[in-house]
Amino acid sequence: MSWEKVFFALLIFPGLLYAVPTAWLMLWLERKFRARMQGRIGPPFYQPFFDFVKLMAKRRVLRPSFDSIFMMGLPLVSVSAGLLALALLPISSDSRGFAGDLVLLVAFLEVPSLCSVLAGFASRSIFGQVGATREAILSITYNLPFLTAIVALAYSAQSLRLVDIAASPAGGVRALAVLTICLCLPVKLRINPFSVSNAEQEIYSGPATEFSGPQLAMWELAHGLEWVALTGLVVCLGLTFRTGTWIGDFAIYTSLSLVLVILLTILATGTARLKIQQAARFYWRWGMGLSLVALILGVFPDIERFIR
Amino acid sequence: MRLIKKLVSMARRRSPWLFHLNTGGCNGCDIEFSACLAPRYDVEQAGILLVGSPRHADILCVTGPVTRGTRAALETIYAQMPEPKVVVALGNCPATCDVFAGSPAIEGPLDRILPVDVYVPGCPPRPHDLIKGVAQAVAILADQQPRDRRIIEGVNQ
Amino acid sequence: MNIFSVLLKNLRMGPATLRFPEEVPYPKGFHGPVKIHTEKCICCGMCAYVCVSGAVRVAEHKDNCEWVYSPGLCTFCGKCVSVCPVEALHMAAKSAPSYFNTKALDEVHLVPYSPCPECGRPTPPVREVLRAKAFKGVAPNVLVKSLICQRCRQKDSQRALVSIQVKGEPPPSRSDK
Amino acid sequence: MSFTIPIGPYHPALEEPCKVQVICEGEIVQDVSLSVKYNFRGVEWLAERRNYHQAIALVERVCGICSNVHALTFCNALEGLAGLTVPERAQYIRTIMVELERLTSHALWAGIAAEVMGFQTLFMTCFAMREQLMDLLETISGNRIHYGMNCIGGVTRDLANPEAVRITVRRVRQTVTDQLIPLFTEDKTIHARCSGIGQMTKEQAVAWGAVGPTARASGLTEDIRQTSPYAAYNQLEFKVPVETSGDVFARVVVRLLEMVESCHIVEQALDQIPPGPIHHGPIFVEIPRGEAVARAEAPRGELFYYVSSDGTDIPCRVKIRTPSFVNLPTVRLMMLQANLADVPLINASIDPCYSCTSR
Repeated sequence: MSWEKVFFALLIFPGLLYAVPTAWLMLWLERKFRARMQGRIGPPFYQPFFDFVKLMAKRRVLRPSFDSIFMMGLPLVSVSAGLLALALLPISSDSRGFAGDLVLLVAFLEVPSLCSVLAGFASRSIFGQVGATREAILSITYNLPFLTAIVALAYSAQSLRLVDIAASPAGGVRALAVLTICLCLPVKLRINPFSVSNAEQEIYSGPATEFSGPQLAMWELAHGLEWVALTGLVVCLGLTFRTGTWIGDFAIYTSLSLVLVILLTILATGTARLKIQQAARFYWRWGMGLSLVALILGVFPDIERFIR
Repeated sequence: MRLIKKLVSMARRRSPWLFHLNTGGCNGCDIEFSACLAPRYDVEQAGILLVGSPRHADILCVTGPVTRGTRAALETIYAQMPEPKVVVALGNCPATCDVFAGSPAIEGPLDRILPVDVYVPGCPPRPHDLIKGVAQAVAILADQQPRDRRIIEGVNQ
Repeated sequence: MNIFSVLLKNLRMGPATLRFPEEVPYPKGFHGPVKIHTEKCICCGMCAYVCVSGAVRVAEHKDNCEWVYSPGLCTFCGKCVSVCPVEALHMAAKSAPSYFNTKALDEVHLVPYSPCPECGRPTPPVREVLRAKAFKGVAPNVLVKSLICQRCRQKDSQRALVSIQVKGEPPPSRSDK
Repeated sequence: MSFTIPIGPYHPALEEPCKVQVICEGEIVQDVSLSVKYNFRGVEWLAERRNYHQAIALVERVCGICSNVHALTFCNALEGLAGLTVPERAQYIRTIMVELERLTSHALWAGIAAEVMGFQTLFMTCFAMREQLMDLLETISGNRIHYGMNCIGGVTRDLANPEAVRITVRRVRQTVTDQLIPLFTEDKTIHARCSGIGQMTKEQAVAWGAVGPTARASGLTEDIRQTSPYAAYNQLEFKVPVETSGDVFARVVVRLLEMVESCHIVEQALDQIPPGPIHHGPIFVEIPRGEAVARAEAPRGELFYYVSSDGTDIPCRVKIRTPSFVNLPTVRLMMLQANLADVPLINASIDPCYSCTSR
């Protein structure tokens, strides 16, 4: 990968210049569609952008200096991790990637939730701490099926490159693995029924409770970027074909991500929040079950052939 | 620079986040306040969001006369809100204590404790009056008018 | 009914929201701020007596009566309107506007006193409605007396008492037609 | 790791200030302490310094959700003291108002409970339905909350348009039976959150003195409307819904069924309402020396008023016992060994009204 390509991927597409407006668009779409399904009008489309600007323009409340390093630093780390993860996605057919970029991507995708845990503890508020604890427990529960699914994918494609996985033939393994990743999306995005770590009625906004102004704006942005990155990941891994042209890939990728946002919103609007034990049970039972089947099929491809 | 200022003012006008505080009222205003979230009024159409933490809020909506038990919490919460912030007194209780005036358990009215920017009269005000009051508070938030000038102007209508 | 069918129904029906600044119409008989017809008021102070929060205050002066109302104190219960004997009060069909200064909405109305037909001193007005109500079936020669001031009325009663003692005549009573 | 989590005095799940101090071991609640001092405004103290007419408007402002039943019970006590007979029509209007208020209160509660469970859509559905009732109440009384309908010896406003009431009530009943009841009872995530949470047996309910829907969800059949009827309840027929499982889900079911029953009562009352005066006569009534007590079934349970008079126009003593006051201690019982995530839900399940409790 040449330097120009890296910069292009980081700063223009699918990095900063593309991802930030898309993040706002997705945040808006989620709110708007939820409002419509509840019989309301909902916010205008520029809402997340103006929320961001307003929060950036807020004056800061003074806090101890050690805390403020953490509280400013963590959201920024979270935002950059989201951007880096996006830059690795094999959206177009001419993207190359490098050996082992799958591992890096998984690591980057985990950074926002890690930051969130750290932020919760750094904020020294009891609600932040409870939120952080819940986030940590949840991350254990969903990461097992998530990682198993990734391993199954990598094994069946015999490669740790995202491009190879995306180009591998469609089959039972891939479908099951992508389905497992889809199952992990609501909890990774902290939406209903798994919005346990930011349950407003129980612990305010969880880890973000003590954040205000620009720091909160960064959290919101990081959250939006998570939406873009995770839906993008599912689309990239699930899509078995590429159009060949840059424009076509871009259009398919964006529209499918938005469809995924709408599907997730429907799920979030139609459910109540579960408790952490129930969420954990769900992931251990269904998530693990699905991903283990995928892994077994991936390791022993003969079984799949036999079933057919 | 002027462009940024304009943008910020626009953003403040379009995304006011409210923190709601009942300082010991009878609940009436609070119910009407939550009715504003309901489909019929839907304050989200104006970008208004009800937040759970005072650190996220721009506008402090106070209902109820300030009782002895709530005064300390009220002051803490006001201090936790980042500038710029405005205070809206919803209903007659925070403005004048209404029926509870003269009770030894009341510390209010609110303007004895915090600077109040907008008063919304009513017992309780109708949801649309609440929203109108918040809209006026938003205008103050966006323009950052000096407080004493507003007092001279008196009624806005 | 499944929750998803509710969601679908909401999507199909469209939002039930009123767009700003559209408002829910005020119903007939809405309890808005209290308004006074000073030409009907008889300065009886009933409204101030039943007002729980002191939003309505009545102060008597030498030649007029001051009726003060502050919407900021009002509970909009409508008690003052329902006890007013001459229907001088009514409630506006629109709520009060929001304000920036606590004294901004206070209303002060002066009810002028009319001169007493006998001595000319300012006296609280007596309206036709009240005369029709309170002095129903009273002889016309007594009805005239309903307009006179308190002091003249006292004098009148004293005179009547004296006349009973001196002449043995019965005083004019209500049952006379 | 054991830590103390203060829920309140200001919390997104609470409309009002209240402090639930939860001592947790991990996510499991070990101990709970409640503090309700925040709303104390001294209403009883103020009522002893206001005349009877002012006191009616004052006691309405004890609580914004069940204001009408406060005024009604206070008037009932005063009428008992003065020996007044309230005209039939006024009694029926009072009954209709109280039942409509119960409907709005339960709709509000259902919405808040859904919101506490994180089910925003259901909150919106409940509040959309509630708006119809609020409109109706506004056309009847002129106010959306604090109706100011009751006065000593009758009501202040007549029921101008009974047809509008009937139409709205029919629509509300349809929404409740077609949408709310299936949604609350059949949705899997709601079941997962409500079933088996916050258990209280019948014996415990008796021992802790629970009243209203909280007690009826545990199998008690106590309802003041049936055991000692006031207003026009003795001429109306209605069932009292009772559940036996005693968990949060049972309380949900009891309240939803009560809403249907309330619609039924209003429709009956509209059928039977006689013509006639709405007030017994003179506005100003002399309240003789003596004491009186009145009870009523508020949306949350038994409401109790004690009024003592010395013959002047100012009450000597007004004592109010509100349903939430007796229901709140049961919260501790139900919360022990519960999950932290269940704490707001259990708290909401008794429909606590702190402004009633601490006044």
